[in-house]
Amino acid sequence: MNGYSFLSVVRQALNGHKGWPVVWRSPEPKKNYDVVIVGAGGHGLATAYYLAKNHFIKNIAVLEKGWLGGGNTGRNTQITRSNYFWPQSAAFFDHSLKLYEHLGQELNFNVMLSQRGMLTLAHSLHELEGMRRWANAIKINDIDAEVLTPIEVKKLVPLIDLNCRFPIRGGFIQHRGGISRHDAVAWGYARAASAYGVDIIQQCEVTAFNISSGRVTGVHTTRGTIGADKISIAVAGHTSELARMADFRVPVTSMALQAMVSEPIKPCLNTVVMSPIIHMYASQSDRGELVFGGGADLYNSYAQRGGIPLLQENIAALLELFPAFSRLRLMRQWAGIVDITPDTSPLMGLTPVQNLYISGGWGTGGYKAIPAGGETMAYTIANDQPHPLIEDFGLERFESGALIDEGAASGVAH
Amino acid sequence: MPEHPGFDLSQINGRSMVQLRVRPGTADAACKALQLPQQPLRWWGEDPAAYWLGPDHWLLTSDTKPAKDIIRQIDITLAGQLYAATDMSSSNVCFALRGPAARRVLAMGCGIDVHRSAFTTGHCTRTHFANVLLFIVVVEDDNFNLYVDRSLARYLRNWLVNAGEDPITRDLKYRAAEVSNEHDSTINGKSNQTG
Amino acid sequence: MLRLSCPWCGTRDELEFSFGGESHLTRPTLAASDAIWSDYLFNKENPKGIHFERWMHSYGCGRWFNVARDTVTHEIYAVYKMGLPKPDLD
Amino acid sequence: MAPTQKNRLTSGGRIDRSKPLSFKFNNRKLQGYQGDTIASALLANDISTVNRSFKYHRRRGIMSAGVEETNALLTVSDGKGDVPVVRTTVRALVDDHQIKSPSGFPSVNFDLGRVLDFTHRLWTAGFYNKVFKWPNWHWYEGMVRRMAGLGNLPGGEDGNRYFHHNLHCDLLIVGAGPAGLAAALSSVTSGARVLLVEQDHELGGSLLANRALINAVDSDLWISRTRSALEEAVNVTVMTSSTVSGYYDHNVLTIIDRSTVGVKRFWKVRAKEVLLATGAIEQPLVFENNDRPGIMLAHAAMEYVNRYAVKPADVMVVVTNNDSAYQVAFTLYDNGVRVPAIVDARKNIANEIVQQANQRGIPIMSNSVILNTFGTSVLSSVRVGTLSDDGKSTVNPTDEIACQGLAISGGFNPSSDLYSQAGGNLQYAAELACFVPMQCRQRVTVAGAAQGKFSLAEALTEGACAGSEAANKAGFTCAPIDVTTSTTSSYNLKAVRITPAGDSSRKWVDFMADVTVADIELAVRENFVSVQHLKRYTTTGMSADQGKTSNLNALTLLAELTQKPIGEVGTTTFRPQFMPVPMGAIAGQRHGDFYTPARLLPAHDWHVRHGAVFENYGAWKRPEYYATNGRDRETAIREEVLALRRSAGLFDGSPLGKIELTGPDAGEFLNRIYVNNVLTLKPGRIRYGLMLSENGIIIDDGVFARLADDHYLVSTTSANADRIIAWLEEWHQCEWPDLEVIISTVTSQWGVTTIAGPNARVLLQGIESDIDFSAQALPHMSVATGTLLGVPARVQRVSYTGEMSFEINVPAIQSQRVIEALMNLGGNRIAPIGVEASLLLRTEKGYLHVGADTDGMTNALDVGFAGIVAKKQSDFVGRRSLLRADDQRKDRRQFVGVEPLNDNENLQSGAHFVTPQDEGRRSQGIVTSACFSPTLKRIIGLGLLERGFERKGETVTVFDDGRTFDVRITEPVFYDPSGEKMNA
Ligand SMILES: Cc1cc2nc3c(=O)[nH]c(=O)nc-3n(C[C@H](O)[C@H](O)[C@H](O)COP(=O)(O)OP(=O)(O)OC[C@H]3O[C@@H](n4cnc5c(N)ncnc54)[C@H](O)[C@@H]3O)c2cc1C
Ligand SMILES: NC(=O)c1ccc[n+]([C@@H]2O[C@H](COP(=O)([O-])OP(=O)(O)OC[C@H]3O[C@@H](n4cnc5c(N)ncnc54)[C@H](O)[C@@H]3O)[C@@H](O)[C@H]2O)c1
Ligand SMILES: Cc1cc2nc3c(=O)[nH]c(=O)nc-3n(C[C@H](O)[C@H](O)[C@H](O)COP(=O)(O)O)c2cc1C
Ligand SMILES: [Zn+2]
Repeated sequence: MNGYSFLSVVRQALNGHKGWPVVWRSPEPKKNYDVVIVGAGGHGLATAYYLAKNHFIKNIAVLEKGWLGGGNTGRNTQITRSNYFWPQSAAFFDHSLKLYEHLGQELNFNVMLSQRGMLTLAHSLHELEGMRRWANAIKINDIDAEVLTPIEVKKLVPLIDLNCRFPIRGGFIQHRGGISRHDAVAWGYARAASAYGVDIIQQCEVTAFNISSGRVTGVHTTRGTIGADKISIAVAGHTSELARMADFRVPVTSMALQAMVSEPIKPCLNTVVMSPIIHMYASQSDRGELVFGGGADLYNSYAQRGGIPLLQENIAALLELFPAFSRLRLMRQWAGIVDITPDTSPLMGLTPVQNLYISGGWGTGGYKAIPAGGETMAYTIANDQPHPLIEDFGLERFESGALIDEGAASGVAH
Repeated sequence: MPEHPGFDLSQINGRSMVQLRVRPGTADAACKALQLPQQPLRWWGEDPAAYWLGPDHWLLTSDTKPAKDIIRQIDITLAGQLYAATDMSSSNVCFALRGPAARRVLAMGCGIDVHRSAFTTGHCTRTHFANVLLFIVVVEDDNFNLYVDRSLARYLRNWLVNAGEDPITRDLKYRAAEVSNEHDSTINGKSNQTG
Repeated sequence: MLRLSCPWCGTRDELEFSFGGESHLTRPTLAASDAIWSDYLFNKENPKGIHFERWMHSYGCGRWFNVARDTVTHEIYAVYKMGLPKPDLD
Repeated sequence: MAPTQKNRLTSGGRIDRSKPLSFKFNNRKLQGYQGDTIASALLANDISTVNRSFKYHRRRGIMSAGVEETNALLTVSDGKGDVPVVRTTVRALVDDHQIKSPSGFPSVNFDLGRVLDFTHRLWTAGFYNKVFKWPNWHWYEGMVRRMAGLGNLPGGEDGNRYFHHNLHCDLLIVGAGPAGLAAALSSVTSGARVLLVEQDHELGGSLLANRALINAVDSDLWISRTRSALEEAVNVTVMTSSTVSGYYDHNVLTIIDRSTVGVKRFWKVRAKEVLLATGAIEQPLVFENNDRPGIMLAHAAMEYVNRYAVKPADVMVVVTNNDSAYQVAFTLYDNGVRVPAIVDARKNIANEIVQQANQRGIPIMSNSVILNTFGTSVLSSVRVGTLSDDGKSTVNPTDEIACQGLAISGGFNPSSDLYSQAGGNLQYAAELACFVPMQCRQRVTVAGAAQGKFSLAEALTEGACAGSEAANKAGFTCAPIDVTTSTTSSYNLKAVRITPAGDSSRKWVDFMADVTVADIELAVRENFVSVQHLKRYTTTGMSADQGKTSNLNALTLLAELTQKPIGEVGTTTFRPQFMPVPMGAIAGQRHGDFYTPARLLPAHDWHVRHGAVFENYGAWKRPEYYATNGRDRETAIREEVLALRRSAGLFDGSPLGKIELTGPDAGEFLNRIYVNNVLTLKPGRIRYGLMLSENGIIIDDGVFARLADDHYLVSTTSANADRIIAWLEEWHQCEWPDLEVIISTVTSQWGVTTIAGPNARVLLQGIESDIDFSAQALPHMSVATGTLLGVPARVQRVSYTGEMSFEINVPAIQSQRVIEALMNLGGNRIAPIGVEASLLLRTEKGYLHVGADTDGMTNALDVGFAGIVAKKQSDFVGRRSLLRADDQRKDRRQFVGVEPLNDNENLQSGAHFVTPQDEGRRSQGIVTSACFSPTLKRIIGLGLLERGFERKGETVTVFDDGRTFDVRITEPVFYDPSGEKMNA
């Protein structure tokens, strides 16, 4: 892999940047692979990368129906945090955050992790008690969290209106939380995986599985049939569709989750702010736009576009907290199709079909999970056995009832 | 409410309101017996007036009879059948909204078509209005009754008064649910483009 | 913004309705196995295409009814009362 | 000294020379006229550099006369504060405007940031991804963030008012150019409700920049006649200064309406049919240094002359690849601008045009393109070259042609944003070298330039046809009007927009995002060959103009570089908003008190008068406590608790959900809903029950009373009232329609006043009522109906505090009267109780507070309902889930009481039970409620603890904010465990 550094940029600048190699290759699909991963989002790409790097499997393809990183990985609000309630979640997501903390260096690709703090607001004393409960859970899990008074909140976020319709009584912050650059994560993994020899095949939609005696052996795609020893599904909003192709059912609902950006302005919001009651969250990107969103459209949808009700809802919420943004203009709104599980925790591990694996149910919050999701799925695929960090996130929990309900414990999940 | 050239808002006190629900499938009989409107979104009658709320659900109101009299009448008429007649006189507050801008103000709060051609005397509907459930009755032309949950009455009143601060509602030349085009000429040039 | 047609009240904005998820599910009895029960509880069709679902006109007549809606285009193919079978859409 | 307006023409234009306006640009005092935009006034005053570019800090001048502007997005103050990113090309000038260039330090004319331009080769696309990784990005971030952004956050108070409106129409016509106007005229007779929306403050569209003869009259006259005709038509509504910003599902569109000063309206329109007559946007040409001040879209130059009476420059070269720019050249020439050359990429140019040029003595340089431009602060000259035979390079560079302006025309691209948002497909039309609408699943038609019909004649006739057709489709009848023009226009475009020579890192594709050809070449070299990757890697089209003048050129380049047809390359996705919309307008009135409705108690004013401090409890504003005699929160709560325990308290419980169920199957229905056995309840009696989700999780608790054989009254928690009502309706209507039961919600009908405490009965017995309040007649958990103070009343003996307690329901209108009567009667023996005291009282009693003591994982068994479940034979909602292995686990978190071993320990809600440190600290559950009990004079709490039921008496460690201490696990009931007081 050709190194990226300030020096190499200077060197290339001198010859008009003519010497940069492709960031990833675009090979023709081969007939057979050891592992095929369906979906070149962050999770699929990271899985391929760790399979190659940690498990020395080199004959891997990632099949993508559109363009890599064009799913939710390319349309999320970039929040990276590990302030989870249940120990299983905390362990997993904090592992992910730790990987993020060195990801730029590991991939030799700057993913622009900005640990500017992730502030969650409480609008009543009872909510603040809930946050204390949450913050303590996080601390017991050895993750940083600090409960803040309204004055401390105001200091951190001067534009906030503490006396809004639901006055702010405090909040808590995970200082290591923040944002990173979504596209860069997809591209960085794609580049690193490609350098290990992983074939990333775009414009290649999986349309069916070959399954014989309960075991998967390949896929049909819009670019022909491809054989594989092992196959992993990482298609986010399309998880149900892929499961249907393999004849099993998954507990997910696909819904449109919107996000939007304002016109870019000079820095005025230096922390990621989220309010579970005034349902919205916002941050300001390095280019200056406010990036924000709220809840999902609460009906099944595969339409990757936003609507009016939530647009108004999200903006009203944003302005309720930040009246100073009223004259700022909205530039663009879009949506991604998220796969929401009943307990809002991911679905990872084995499936009823042998050698077929799944990474899904990422819902509204799987961006932050990409490094750990990739690493643990790689392990799971390589060993045909769930990685210890994800044992509790399997499909079985819906039969046994052992749900891990983060939504119930912590309100929002992004 | 402060004087407004476009509309007038006042509270109607002392109105008896009775909610009637009957067993699904028995609506026909109930309608006949009690003279209830069977066609959705319609009201008729005087004392009591009967409003369609749902296929087996009505509101009956009167400004002269107490609720218990209305209920007694129902009890007599529907004796032996399954129904529930409940006094709701306290549950809702009723406002009268009148005036040339009344329709425009209504259209600020809800997405139903309040144009005269679509929403006229004899019509009534519940709808999502300014984030509350509102029951709107077209008493006649530009005269509406608005029924709202008692706990939300103050909010609704303030909301309507605030809506009246949009200059569009003060424009008397303005035609019902259409947009006025007169007010364009009152502005100076592009003064507010893309602000 | 969706505009749904209530069988009684006519076409109204999405805001007036509550979504109730997939329709035509059969609730298993107490004797059902864990597998059948969890399938009923959690595993939904979630199709990319026509979804048979139920909505309530909560800011209107308060009635639940069924809708056949395309989850990609959001086009509404049919609206029918609760208890009626899935319509034939061809 | 009077400002000069050096470039102002002495006659013509739609400005009012009798109304001069003064304004300041970067503190320089200048003058313009009523009718000017800020941009036209700046041009009139010969201001060339208005801004610095986003990344390289290049000088930038005004490049358009419309919404597609990429450079003149300035900071404008109208006295109320600075607003950034104002599109000065469409913003009317008003007196006293203060206009500032947002960038440039120390000034826009001398900018130290130019160093970025000198070192531009470093800052290519993807630069950030390659560097700034050590030690970490955050280290560099601050510097980078400060350089980004198109201006500062708007300053000062927002003086605007924002309002929402809704509208229905049969036909919505977007755009009032010739096509839209002809369409609207055609629909007049149909009777359809027609709405015509135009973003400009004037009707006419491109006709305002042009001159033409329509139906044998001057276009200005035609426009004003049309306007009158439309205004007279009762079925047509015209909205100007209003932009359709979004096209959503089910033909719902949004409009941002700026037609009233100081007011912004956001309209939601539900249209049966939509006709898009949105016109087309001229595309720039790409050549070396094509971003200098003085370079402007050709039709913009013409608009400045015709509409604003401003010459963009004294000497202007025109460069084009199509016929339309000749009209521009002639207009410039005819208004005194010297045109040294028309540079045309085409070899063959129609004779009549050549003749017209010859008549004016304007030389045409055919088969030629601009190679480069020169000038320091403003354009001073251009160099032209001839295209080689294969068109892939240039030859014969000329000497520099001196000029101060350059009008560029790369042809038009239909304004398809809305069509595309609606789900419409676009197709590349090779002969026009642009994308045109194809088909759409929504009810929409396109006409005029928006459909790629670039001649006025077509716009008029097709507009007229489309208007009547759309009205017909909406169910109305009318025929297209007759409208003709004698003005001919030809197009004959040659698809050359990018000069195949020059330093690609100096050839701009996206002016606003500062993207050059070199960036696109680099992206392609690095395999960002999907349009979507290209966009994101280079940021082309991602700035505030959303690529209105850059997307097409970027696609063209991409296609060229990847050797694919443009159609195959495709476009990026158009999304709302078409033009950025102030967020205040989208929120509308939803702010402050109107953000979400607050529900008030029926006796709200009474509580206000009695010192209630209100807090939000769900949607309700309820007394948190009463600041009687100025006491603080803590004191108030303590005193309220003690007052109730010692004598009596009055609590307003009106928000409690109240649902009546009537019918022979009412009991059976409830029996399927509640965990408890409902059928064994006797009339007149009350039972406490739990409701579960199908997943076995507790969703609500409360009491249900049997008023009569077939008549039940269900109380839900205040927070869940609406949810439970919907829940019951859903089960009844969808799952068990056969059950004969009628559900009626009566929550707001009844005001609830709870009188609790040892003196509750005596107090009540003093009030006028036909209800017997004695223990025999009305024991705990029973209900009586009658009258109280002459009004109907229902009294339930239920207790949330552990004291003898009467819940008095009267019609809400009477609530305040009853409260007053009881308080008067009680005198100092009764005190009003706020929500916090009430919660504390129930903590002492160990009663569950659903949502606080339970969470989304707590099932019925976890709170001690195993016995009740076991006794019940039949199914109920959630029962099957309780049979699962995990629900039966012995080590689930179970409901317990807790007290600190050491009285001084401040046990707080939110602390966790933890395993000892040496076992590896792990949470075993949570303290869900905790308080200092005024009654017991010690700290107590409730919690959910693993295996809690079998651990009563055990000592457990709790963790709170880094501290740990020990607590004892107890029964949850701390106060009056035998229930003596409650049952009294
Ligand atoms: C608006 C929004 C905001 C969000 N905000 C956050 C946030 O702040 N923080 C956070 O942590 N998470 C957030 N999320 C969630 C996060 O984006 C996702 O959980 C995450 O990106 C999922 O990654 P993925 O790789 O699993 O899926 P994706 O990135 O969606 O990748 C799946 C890929 O599979 C492809 N695919 C689908 N079907 C097929 C097929 N048949 N054949 C081949 N390929 C196929 C798709 O084209 C897609 O590229 C947000 C999501 C949205 C929509
Ligand atoms: N000579 C050429 O080659 C050439 C090329 C293009 C256009 N034209 C001229 O353009 C005219 C075409 O007429 P037309 O009516 O199709 O287009 P037009 O440009 O005259 O009118 C379009 C109108 O739509 C408005 N509009 C666009 N988007 C809007 C939105 N989202 N909300 C509100 N308003 C919006 C614009 O402000 C404009 O007034 C003809 O006169 C034609 O000669 C000529
Ligand atoms: C974090 C983030 C920031 C974005 N910033 C911008 C932006 O500055 N300008 C812009 O046009 N779009 C921006 N977008 C939106 C994208 O243009 C695009 O809408 C989104 O990736 C979804 O893709 P689609 O609209 O092509 O479906 C941003 C998206 C994300 C996720
Ligand atoms: Zn209805």
